[in-house]
Amino acid sequence: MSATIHASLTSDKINIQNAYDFVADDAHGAIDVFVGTVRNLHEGQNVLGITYDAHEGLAKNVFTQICLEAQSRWQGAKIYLSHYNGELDIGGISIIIAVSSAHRANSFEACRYIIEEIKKRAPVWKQEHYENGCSEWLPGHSLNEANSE
Amino acid sequence: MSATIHASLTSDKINIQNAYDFVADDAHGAIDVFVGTVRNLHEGQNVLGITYDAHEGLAKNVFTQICLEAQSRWQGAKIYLSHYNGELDIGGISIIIAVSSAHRANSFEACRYIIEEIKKRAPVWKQEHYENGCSEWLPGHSLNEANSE
Amino acid sequence: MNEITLNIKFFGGFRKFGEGVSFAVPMGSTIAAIKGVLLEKLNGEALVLDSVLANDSEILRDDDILNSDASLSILPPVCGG
Amino acid sequence: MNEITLNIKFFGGFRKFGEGVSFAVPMGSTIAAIKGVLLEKLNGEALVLDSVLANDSEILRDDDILNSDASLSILPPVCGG
Repeated sequence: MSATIHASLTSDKINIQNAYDFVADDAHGAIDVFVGTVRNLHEGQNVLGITYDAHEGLAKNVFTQICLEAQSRWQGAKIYLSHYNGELDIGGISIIIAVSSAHRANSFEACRYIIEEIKKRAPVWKQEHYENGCSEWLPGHSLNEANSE
Repeated sequence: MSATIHASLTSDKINIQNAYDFVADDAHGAIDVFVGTVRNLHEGQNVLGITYDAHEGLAKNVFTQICLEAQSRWQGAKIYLSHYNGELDIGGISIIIAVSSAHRANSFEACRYIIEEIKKRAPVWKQEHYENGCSEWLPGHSLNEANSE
Repeated sequence: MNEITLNIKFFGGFRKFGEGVSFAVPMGSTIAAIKGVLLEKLNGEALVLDSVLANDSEILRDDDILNSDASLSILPPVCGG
Repeated sequence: MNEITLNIKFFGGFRKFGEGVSFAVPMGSTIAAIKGVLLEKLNGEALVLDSVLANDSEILRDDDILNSDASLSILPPVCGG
């Protein structure tokens, strides 16, 4: 039986076709692919690029955990998730999530679930580099919530 | 100013990268791509392939209309929509919809809106070819509803 | 009484009847009346009842009236995507 | 009193303090207490308060207790994707 989850942190350029090929399945009629890219503007500041930082081991665990959760909610889904680590220019792909399923509702919902959970739970950080020469680590979601669960 | 909508009916193989490249935009941080493919099973029958039929002129009008509706609801979205016309084997891509926007919620919602509206309104039909040698045009959504609006 | 000639193209489930059909109806016929003629020409094919007639740019309503020759299409329920 | 040695790696907003920091704490210290020491070592950096300590496989809770040397990471609020 072939793998139904691919979850990785990578410093290679993220490729859409690879994500598509992994989830394509003769029994699945629907594939939803979400791609996150580096924007040239953030809260009014011109951005030149972003440096991603990640806790590799934990990030991979969290990615896999989130994919497993999605598979248990949307049975049969095949999932490809790859998050970039390192420096990206404007337009660079920071994340790709591809989900295939028999019918479209599951693909859309599982794909959305995965990106929302990653934003909240994955140990990944970004530092924006601005036109004015400054750089800043962005605020985010505290993992402290784990303490109140 | 470059086009922000591509809407087509095609008999060429549909290519994901083309869709992605059309909607990619330095000001947009999110791209959602939906891909519909031919499944090997439908209501318990083994499917060998599908023949798509379409009213070309009307289909293109409806595609464009739906994309414009999406753009007016999710301002600034860039949209690529291509629907296949003709014969497809299992795994073949019947439709691709790519939507880019500044933030992810808009991409997901606009993409979903477009596929749902196409299913209801686009003058496209499909004939499934089964392992047992039979072929059947599938039932669908009557356009008669236009009379009651 | 003046007549107009209609060419009606077939799609999807109507393809079993060929590429299309031609017939004449009285000038001023409604789309509903034309569907009735089509129903008769196609041996009572029930699919006609769930279908709409369209020209090359829009779907016609049952109470629309035709006063001149026209090339139309009969569109069965759709299932694209 | 026995002490244990902690190596704490920095990520994201903590990178301005370097790669990490090493210090000793009493054996049996809680994670909350260790955060307190870290806060002091980092000159009261408020980011510590919104951050969590983790080992290589999971996030540690404030009431978890450490009884031996450990390599940990301090994880500021996340913003991946």
